[in-house]
This record gives sequence, structure tokens and C-alpha cells, in this order.
Amino acid sequence: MASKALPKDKIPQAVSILKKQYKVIGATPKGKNFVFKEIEDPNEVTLDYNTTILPLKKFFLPPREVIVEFNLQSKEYRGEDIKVEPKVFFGIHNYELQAVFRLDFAFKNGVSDETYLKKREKNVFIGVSYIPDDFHFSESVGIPTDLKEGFDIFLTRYDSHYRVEAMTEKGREIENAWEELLVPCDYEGDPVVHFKNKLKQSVAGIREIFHGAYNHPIWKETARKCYSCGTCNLVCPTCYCFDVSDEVILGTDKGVRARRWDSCQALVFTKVAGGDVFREKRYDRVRHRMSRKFAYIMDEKDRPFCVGCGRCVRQCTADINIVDVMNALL
Amino acid sequence: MSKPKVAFFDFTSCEGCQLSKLNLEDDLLDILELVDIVNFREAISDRGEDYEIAFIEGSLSTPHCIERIHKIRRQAKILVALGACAHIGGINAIRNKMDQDEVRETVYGKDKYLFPSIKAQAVSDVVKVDYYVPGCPMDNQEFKKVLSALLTGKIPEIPEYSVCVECKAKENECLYDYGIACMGPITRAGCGAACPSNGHYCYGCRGLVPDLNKNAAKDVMEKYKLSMSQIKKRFYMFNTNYVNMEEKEYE
Amino acid sequence: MEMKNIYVPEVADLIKVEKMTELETFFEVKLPGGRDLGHEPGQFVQVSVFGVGEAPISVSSTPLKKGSFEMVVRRVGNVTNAMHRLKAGDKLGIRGPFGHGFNMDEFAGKDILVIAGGIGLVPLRSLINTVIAESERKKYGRLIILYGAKTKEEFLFRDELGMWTERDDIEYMVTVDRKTPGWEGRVGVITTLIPDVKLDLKNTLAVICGPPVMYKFVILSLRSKGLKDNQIYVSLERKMKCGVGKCGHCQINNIYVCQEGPVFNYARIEDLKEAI
Amino acid sequence: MNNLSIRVPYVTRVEGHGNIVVDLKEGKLVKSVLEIVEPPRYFEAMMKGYLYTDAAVISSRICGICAVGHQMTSVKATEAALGIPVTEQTVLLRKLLVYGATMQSHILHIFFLAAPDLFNAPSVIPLAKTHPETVKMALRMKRLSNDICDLIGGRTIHPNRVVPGGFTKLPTEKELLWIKDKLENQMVPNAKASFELLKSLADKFPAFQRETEYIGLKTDSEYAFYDGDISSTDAGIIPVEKYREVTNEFVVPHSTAKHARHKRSSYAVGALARLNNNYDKLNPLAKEVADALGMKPIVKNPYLNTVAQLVETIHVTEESLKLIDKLLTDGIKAEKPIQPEKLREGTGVGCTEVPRGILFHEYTYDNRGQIVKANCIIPTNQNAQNIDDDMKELVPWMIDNGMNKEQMTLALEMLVRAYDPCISCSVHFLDVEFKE
Ligand SMILES: Cc1cc2nc3c(=O)[nH]c(=O)nc-3n(C[C@H](O)[C@H](O)[C@H](O)COP(=O)(O)OP(=O)(O)OC[C@H]3O[C@@H](n4cnc5c(N)ncnc54)[C@H](O)[C@@H]3O)c2cc1C
Ligand code: SF4
Ligand code: SF4
Ligand code: SF4
Repeated sequence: MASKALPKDKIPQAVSILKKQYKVIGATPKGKNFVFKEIEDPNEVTLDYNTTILPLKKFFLPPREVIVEFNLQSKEYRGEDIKVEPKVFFGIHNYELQAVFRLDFAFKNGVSDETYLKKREKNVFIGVSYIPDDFHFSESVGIPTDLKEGFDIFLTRYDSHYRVEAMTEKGREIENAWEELLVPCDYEGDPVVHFKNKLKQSVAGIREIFHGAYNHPIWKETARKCYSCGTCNLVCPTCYCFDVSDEVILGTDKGVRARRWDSCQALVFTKVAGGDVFREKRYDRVRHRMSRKFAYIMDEKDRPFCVGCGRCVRQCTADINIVDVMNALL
Repeated sequence: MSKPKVAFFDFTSCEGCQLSKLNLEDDLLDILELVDIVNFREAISDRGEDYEIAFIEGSLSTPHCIERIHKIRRQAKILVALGACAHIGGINAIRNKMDQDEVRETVYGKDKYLFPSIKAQAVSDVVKVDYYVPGCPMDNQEFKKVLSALLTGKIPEIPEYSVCVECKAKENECLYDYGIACMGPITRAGCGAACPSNGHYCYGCRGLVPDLNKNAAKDVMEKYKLSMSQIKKRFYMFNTNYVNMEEKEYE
Repeated sequence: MEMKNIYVPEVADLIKVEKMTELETFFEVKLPGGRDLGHEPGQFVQVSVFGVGEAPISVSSTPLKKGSFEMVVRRVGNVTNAMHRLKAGDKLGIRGPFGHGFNMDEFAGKDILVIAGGIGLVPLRSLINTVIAESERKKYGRLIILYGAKTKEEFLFRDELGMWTERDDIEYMVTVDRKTPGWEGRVGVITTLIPDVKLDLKNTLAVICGPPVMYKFVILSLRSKGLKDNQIYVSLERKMKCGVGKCGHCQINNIYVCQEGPVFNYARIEDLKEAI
Repeated sequence: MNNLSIRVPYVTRVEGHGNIVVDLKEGKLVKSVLEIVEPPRYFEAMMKGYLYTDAAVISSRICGICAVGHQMTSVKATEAALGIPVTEQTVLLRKLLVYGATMQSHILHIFFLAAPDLFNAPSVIPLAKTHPETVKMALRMKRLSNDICDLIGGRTIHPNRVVPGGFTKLPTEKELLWIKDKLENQMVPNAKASFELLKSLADKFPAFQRETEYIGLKTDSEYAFYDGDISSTDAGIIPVEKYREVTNEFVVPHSTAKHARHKRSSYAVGALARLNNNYDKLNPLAKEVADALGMKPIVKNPYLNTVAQLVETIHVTEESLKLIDKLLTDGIKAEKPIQPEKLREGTGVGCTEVPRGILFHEYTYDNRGQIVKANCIIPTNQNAQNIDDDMKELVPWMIDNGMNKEQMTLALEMLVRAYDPCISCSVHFLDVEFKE
């Protein structure tokens, strides 16, 4: 079958068609930045964005989420009912989806976390190619721009069109639904792109390098610039640590146990009741964050938990660049 | 169980925290069911002295304040400091790091020597404080949480991480993207990033995070075109009593 | 597929509450229908107090005990304070058992050296009571227990301590950091007991649990006695919020204490810089 | 009655700390004052050296009750000093915010601070049991006025969207529609009910009268809150820049707050003063209510300030509806605060009507946009002498009317409360030593 293309000016229509069957989530501008949100007006979605402020994890692991409800009177603990609606994630960069897969691994590995996994059901992903900005470094962590793993459809960007490639049954259904918008595609191959932010070497051996670098001076040097604000954790698509607390609703017998995104950069993260803190030094925490990405947790295919989205680099007000830190170790 | 008797006392402050409680309209009547308010000068005429929980607002800035707070501490089983003035000295303490002579001169002119003044202090500088509701004004939702914790025998906890954590969770655009220096990275969270969420830089009213990296913060703000003297002013706006910008810190 | 919300506690009955010391209280818990918890010694549960929160607590009773299980809790914060206010007949929430405890098969035929500091005795009691149970005792070699507390007032399970002294299949030594009136025994930190212990180096396994500062010194002294790292087991404490390897708080380098621990063979964690 | 001594330490249900002291010896009134004993605040000194962007943040903390007013006045002073223009939309939104704040402050005062006296209750708490519907209504009205402040200013107390040159975040049209709906369907009927209530309680206000000078803002186009010239019932129009000619602050030994005087020994500001100067600009419903309550200028009974507050509450509700309609017709434009073209040395005065009366801020900046000098003149300072003057006539009047000590004490407290004094505001500037 000859490949098809979606003209850029047909994007809103393509979204309208999706909206008939699905909740559509895509990137829209917020000031100078972009955010993922549920698309109400098909014209608000954009495929030309660098990265959003927060990654897709907010849809599966919301910043604050009730995990258990309780009643003081009837002495009951109950799980939240999670309703799953079919969702299309429209115009997603490949590293973004790779990050979701890393999270899937984390929430499936060992004990399965239903609260997360339920929300991962009935998701359709429509990918889009992107032009790396000064911060992206996905290629260095094994996610070249032409990696299309996991998408149902992938849109490759050309001047005035997107080449449409359906890769799953769901994807083909959508391609069919778009039928009347599509035109024959004259384009072949994937555009060549360059990353400015790059690791000196491939991630393959990085884990071992980390193990030998526990006392490397770079940790202290970085810690001098870091004020542990936690931004890097919050915006990271693969950071998933959370805190849990119980709240009783004043004047009632009802309450909830909620989890909330936490930051391992904060001093309290490892503080226990007796006052002991297990990563007291700032450089311990800086090292922990980066080690966790590249050496401590790996998915089933032994891939690191960093997808090179560059958010932590872009959004760190202290200008700490994880790639520079890695390169100092390599 | 009898209702715990609570009292509210205000010292040097703008009374915003008093109002903040009255602004809990939807919950006010519920709260009245749960506690017995015996002293709340702004709202009621009764003046009971048999309270168990004392909520203190305002900083201590006269010898009389000091006397009064000791008396309250002797009576109260639990003492909670409400709002930035009581928690960290707040805005009243700006003058503490100024030339005291100059402060008095601005105010009294030639009569400046007539009026000795004491520095504006946080409540915990003078007596033991059990719990805090930080903020200027204190956040009434947090006050509600603290109150409900006290009523259920819990230790009210306030966050120890930074405002950025809450700001990011709300997916706000960072003010630094617009070249505006914000105190969020080094300020204790709990307000839901109230100011950045409204497009205003955080000025640190909830106090600084426990493990402040002052030098890093200073370097960042300098990059964002605040002069050193303005950086100091920012730090001293609410946190005069808790940070010294005159000396360098080493890790 | 029917999935279970792993965060929902099961509501259980408190059937016995007994104050042990100024700070520690003993709890006996019955799961619905008297079902067994099914734990191994050294494992822990997540205990929820209604409206307050959840905290990881070790199971202190032996799996051989049927129909209920036991815990001892030190009052240090919100959940533990609230537990101290509970009475027999009250309800609480239980999740677990979680983590890895002691693999009793590995201990079979071995001499066992138990070193407990303070509240560290709580999880080790589960191991001890398994070993000394009538039906089990002959499966194991010598049982040497070293116990240290700040003062004699802080001794836990006093009845049982007395019994250990009496039994001749248990070698029990105890020390306090500080002498208080009425104490005639040894004074000094727990490491001072170690030189007096005679070990069959090839056939001994040591287990350690106590406050964070204790581990380093005890391990040094066991090593200097000639024990190998893989003959030493430690039970570690870390902050925990979920108990199921998700929340990230208990992570030590690349491992989760709640998953692989809290009981570790020391050889396994030796090169984890953040462990001890 | 020949000898009498009344002491009310820490008058309750007012904002800040004040004591009533009345001494009558051998038939002669030797003392009748409101002692203001609030600890000093030193704001003018503390603002020195701060950047123009920080001025409103700090001066807002002069008073949490009047925070909107202080911020508004502060940014206006800064804009005047540095030559920062603002758009029409900014002005409309600022007015809406001022009205929201006025509503919330007036409602708080009428129902929570003043009403208990009319119902013979020590506070609103017992009223919640005896008059639950009234209390719930008052809470709803207050909630709504807070919501307006939240939606326009970011929050009610120390709003965080108001900066020189505009707003850091704007309300959405949806939010404006929500406010409109609530004002029409909730505030208007509730305000009418409040009017009926106050009418039925009108005889509880002492019928005391005293002539004085009433000062407030005035403009041709509307009942002035946000902008205008200074207007006096004695002296006509005075430009805002000449405010010092009006306020003439002076020190008295019994008060940590400065007092003020203009043409007479004292003057009054606040709702009643505004009404006396702006009556003809009242919106229709407000005017109807004013007339029905006998509030035609010049009203000389200070106790009726509370009634004037209700009239104003209704007026600003009507005015807010007009503003919202205009904002919605024009559409909300995504404007960012206007930055000063170039920092320059300069002095500027800002003046706004805040719930308790006319408020002035004056700042002088250096060429780096840092404050060199600040001066803030607060309504309660301006009223302080007027309260003392009222008390001086009120005591003999009460004796003539055969009131006993208890009744007199209550009437004195009610008088102080009627002014809705904001004492923590008034001592932003210490004049005399704190005394017991
Ligand atoms: C595997 C394991 C077994 C334990 N066994 C026991 C036991 O048998 N008896 C006993 O008294 N204590 C035990 N503890 C310690 C106990 O969990 C803490 O004392 C308790 O969590 C404090 O909770 P809190 O709410 O009272 O205090 P808070 O200070 O209010 O704690 C708040 C939350 O922080 C976390 N936290 C705080 N301190 C600790 C800590 N020391 N360890 C882990 N999480 C912490 C918990 O999630 C807790 O809910 C154990 C800890 C672990 C990790
Ligand atoms: S975002 Fe930057 S400054 Fe903040 S914690 Fe991360 S590395 Fe440190
Ligand atoms: S705006 Fe302020 S609080 Fe928000 S992320 Fe940026 S620095 Fe942090
Ligand atoms: S954002 Fe900063 S200044 Fe604003 S309320 Fe929170 S802590 Fe205070």
C-alpha cells in the first residue's frame, strides 16, 4: 500500500474525527511553553512543540491522587473506583512514550499497581516526529528520532504534510477514519536530525561507569549549584516517587489516603521519625537522582530510566545539565 | 468528649490571619461545633482565660508583647503560631537588619532617642511553639488541616520541600522563563504555590526550606539580573531573622 | 482481569494491647476469620490507624503461632502515637506481610548468633521463637542471643528474657548502656559482649538488628572474630510509604528495602555505599 | 452623675488594639479618648531601598483587612512616580477588585462586628444559634465577595496579581460570567434582605448627632472609589497631590497612631463621608435604600456609618454588574503588566477610597527604581481625632439622656465600632511610646 500523508492544515479535522470516539489529549501552548491537556477545541492542538512542561505521567500518576478512601465510623478502607475511558494521545514524541513504558515497567514489576495500570488501559498513541532543541538528548540514551516502538500511528513531519504510518490494528482504524483527509505521500525516509545535547558515549556501558564513580568530584561540584528545589524530579517523565498521607474531612467521618509526587532531592525524603536522614548531604541526593536514571533502575530490556527529553535541563533554574554531569563521568 | 477551648491572640501584625479564618465561611459553623472559642478579640467580646489551645498571630515587638506571650504560654497546653509574623517574624522583621538608628530617625525625626525599640521576633524566639501554620497570610485551608489534626490527636505536619514542587505539580510556567527571579526554589511549600500560580514571584513568606543552599540561590538570582543588594532585600523581606546574607556559606 | 488495589488495607481486630515500657506497647492482631498472616520471621506489615496514616511494623511473633500475630511499637510519631491510644477491641488496617525475612532453611543445622539493640529485638523475636519452639529446636544448632538496651527499664519481653536465661539450650547475654538502680549486670555497648562469645566459625550465622549506628561496629567486630560477610544477616530500617516497591523512599542505591529486605545477607549489600 | 470612669481595654470586634478611656470628675469631663495601643509597625522605614515591584507586596502588609486598598494605592503611587501607564481593562478590573473588597469588608463589619450590638449579643457566635438564617446569609454574602477578590486579585488577603502596570494574571470570561450570575441572583436579593433587617433595627442606633467635616474622593463620572479628587463638605475640591494640606497629621499622647485635622479640630472619612460627598452618584437601588433609611446628606450621626456601608454594598454590587458587562462586551484581552520604559527618579501620590475611608501613599524613587522615601496616610488616623471629638460630646449627651454606666459603655464601644477602625493600619508609623 502506498503511504499516505496528512496535510498540515487538516490537523484540526483529524482531531475532530478522533474526538467522536475518544477523549483526545495533545499538546497546546501555555504562554511560551506547552502543556498536554484534553483537547476541547480541535484548533488548540499543536504538533509543533519542543516539550511540554509536564510529561504524560500526569495522566497515569496524577500529581495528587486518592488511592484509598476510608470511613471512621464504619471502619472501612475502600479503593477508589477508576473509570477508564478510551483516550487518544495525539502528537506524542517517541521519548515520551518510551517514558510511559518505563513507568509501566516500574508499576508492573514485582507487585502490580492497579491504580496506575488501570489508567493505562484503552490508550491509543499517535506519534509525531520532532526537531530536537538545545535540551533534548534522546538519541544518546538509545532513542533515535526514528524509533516508532509502541505507537499505533506515527506521523512523520515534512514541510506541509505528515506521512501517516499505521502500525497496529487500532492505528489502521484511525487511518481509515481519516481516509478523506489523506493524500498520497511523495515523501520517503526519515529526515535527518541533529542533537546539540549529547552524551560522549553510548549508554551501553554507563551503568558500570556509575558504579565506579561514587566518589567522583562532579557530585559535590553539582551540589554546590543545586538548591534541591525538586523541579527536576517533578518534570521528569520517569520519576515516580510519591509520598502518602491521610486526610480526614473536617466535621465528617470520611477521609482519604492520597499519594502525591515527591522529590528525592528534598532533605525530608529519607527522614525517619527518629530524625535520621539517610541521604543527608546534598551531593548524596544529586548522585541518587542521576544514578537512579542510569544505573539503579533499568527496565526489562535493561534500558535506563532516562529518555533524554531534556526537561530537567530546560527547567532547572540553576542550569544543571545532566548530560554535562554524565560527560564528566565518561 | 468536651469541646477543646481555644483562644486566638494577636500581636504585631496586619490581622490578615484573623481575617483569613473568618474567610472560612463554608466551614466556620462546623468549626464552631468542634471547638469552644473563648477568646478572639477581633470577632467576639467574650474573654475567657481557660483555653487549652492558643493560636498566636503577629510578631513580638514590644516589651509588653514579651510579657503577654509568656503568660499565654503558661496557660496553653498547645501553642500554635499562625502566619509569617508569628512563625518567622515576617515583614515586621525587615527593620531588624536595618540600621536601627536610621529606622527610628525615619519615624521620629529628631526625637529618635526617646523611643527604644526591640527587634521584631518570631514567637519561637521567645517561648516554645508546638506547631505552625506558616504563610502571609496563613492559608486557611492549611489552618483547617492543622486544626483537624489537633482535634484528632495528630501532629500537624507542614511540608519541608520547596514551593517549586507544588508549582510544577500545577504545571505553571516558571517565572524564570520570563526572567523574573522567584524565591520558590528555596521557600517551604504548603501554599500550593499561591503566588507563582497567579503569575507573581514568590517572596518567601512561608520561610526558607530546611537545608537552604544560599549561595546557589544567590547565584541564580544574580543571573536573573537582581543586584546583590536587591537579592539581600528579597531574602530579608520575610526571612530576616533566619538568614544572614552578609556571610558566605560553605557546604 | 480482576486486579486488586494493593493499597487497600484489610481491617483487622486488636485482641490484646499491653504497655511494655514507657515508649513501647505490645499488640496482638487477629485477621478476619482468624486467618494466618503467613509471614516468615523478619517480615513486616503496613499498619493503618483510621484517619491517621500508615507505618511499617515488624511482625514479632513466630509463624508457628496460629490465629493471630504480634507486634511491638515504639511511640515516635503520628501513626505510632495513635496506635498507643488504641485498646483491645479496636480495629486497624493491615497490609502485608511484605519484604523478605529470614529463610529458615538456611539456618537449619547452623549455630545462630542473634544480636539485638533496643527495639531491634522486635523482629528478631520472631526468629528466636521459631528456633526455640519445641517442635523446631532440634533443627538448629546453638542459639546465642546478645541483647543491649539503654537501661534495664527499656527491656522488652521481660518474661521471655527470664525464660531465655533459664533455658540451657539458649546462651543469653545482656548489657545496658547505662546503669540504673537495681541493675547488677553488664554495662557497655553491645559490641562489648562479642569478644566473650565462642563461635564455631564455619557453622555460625549471625543476625543483627538495632539502631542505624549499631551495624557498623557490630559487623566490624564479627569480622574480626572471623565471621565471613555471607554469614552475617542484617535487618535494615528505612523510610517507607508504600511497602510494595513503588514509592521510592526506602531505596538504598539500586535496591528497595521493602522488596529485597528488610533482611539482607551482608555480602549482598556490602558494596552498597548507602546501606550501613 | 458627677463621677464616672469608663475603661474598655482592647475594644473587641474592631481590627487592632484600642482602649476607651472616659473620666468624669465632679461633673466635668476630664478625659474621653480612644487610646490606640497597637504596637508600632515602621512601614515607611522598612520600605526604603526596596524595588518598585516590591512596594505593593510590602505595603499590603500594613493591613490584611484593607490589603486590596493598600495595594491599589501603592501601585497607583508607583505608577505616578515612574510614569507607568495602565490600560482601560486594568482600570476596570481594578475597580471590580476594589468593589469586591469593599463588599467583603462592609459585610464583615455590618454582620460580624456591628450587628451583635444591635442584637444584644457578645458576638456572632450565639447569633448563629438564634438567627441562623441571617448568619448563613451573611456568610454567603461574604463568601461571594471573597470569591470576587480571589478571581480578580488572586486571593482576598494580600492579593498576588496586582502589580504596577496591570495584573500578572487575568480572570477568564467564564469567571466573570460566574460573578455576574452570583451578584444578580444572590447578592442583590441578600442585600435587599439585609436592608429590611437593618431597617427593623434602626432604632437601636443612638440618635446622637454632631457636625463635622466629611472628606472623601469625588469625580464627575461615578461614586468615587478608585479615582478622583479630594472633596470636603467644608472646603470643596482639593487635588490629590495636595493631600498634605488636608491631612495635617499631628501627634497626641494617648495614641500610637497619628491624628489628622483640616478645617476644624477633626474630620471624618469612610462610608458616611463618601455618602455625604457622593450621594447624587448612587446607583438606583442603592439610592432607594439610602432614601428609605433616611440617609440624605448631610447625615451627621456617626453611628449611621454602618448603614452607609450597607448602602455602599448595594451600590458597588450594581456598579460591579455594569463593569462586568463592559468587560464582557469588550472581551478580556491578554495584557501583560506594562513595564516602565526607563527607571527614573520621581515622586508620586496614589489615593483610593478603601472601606474605612480615603487612603494616601506617596513614594519617592531613585533612578534604579528603589524607594527613597515613603509616606502612607491611613483612614483610621484621619478618623481618630473625630472619634475623640465625638466622645467628648457623646458623654454629656448620654448623661442628659439618663443612660446608666452600662448603657454608656456599650454606646461608647458601638461608637468606636461604627467607625470600623482599622487600628493595625493606623500604627504603621509609630509616634509615641507604647503605653499600658
Ligand atoms: C521494615 C521496618 C520495620 C519496622 N518495625 C518496627 C517495629 O516493629 N516497631 C516499631 O516501633 N517501629 C518499627 N519500624 C519503624 C516505624 O515504621 C516508624 O517508627 C514509624 O513509621 C513512624 O511512623 P509515625 O507515623 O509514628 O511517625 P511519623 O514521623 O509521623 O512518620 C510519618 C511517616 O514516615 C514514615 N516513617 C517515619 N519514620 C519511619 C521509620 N523509622 N521507618 C520507616 N518509615 C518511617 C512512615 O511512612 C510514616 O507513616 C519499622 C520500620 C521499618 C522500615
Ligand atoms: S531542578 Fe536543578 S536545582 Fe532543582 S533540584 Fe533539580 S538539579 Fe537541583
Ligand atoms: S515559578 Fe517559582 S516556584 Fe514556580 S517553578 Fe519557577 S521558581 Fe519554582
Ligand atoms: S508562593 Fe511564596 S510568597 Fe506566595 S504564599 Fe507561597 S510561600 Fe508565600
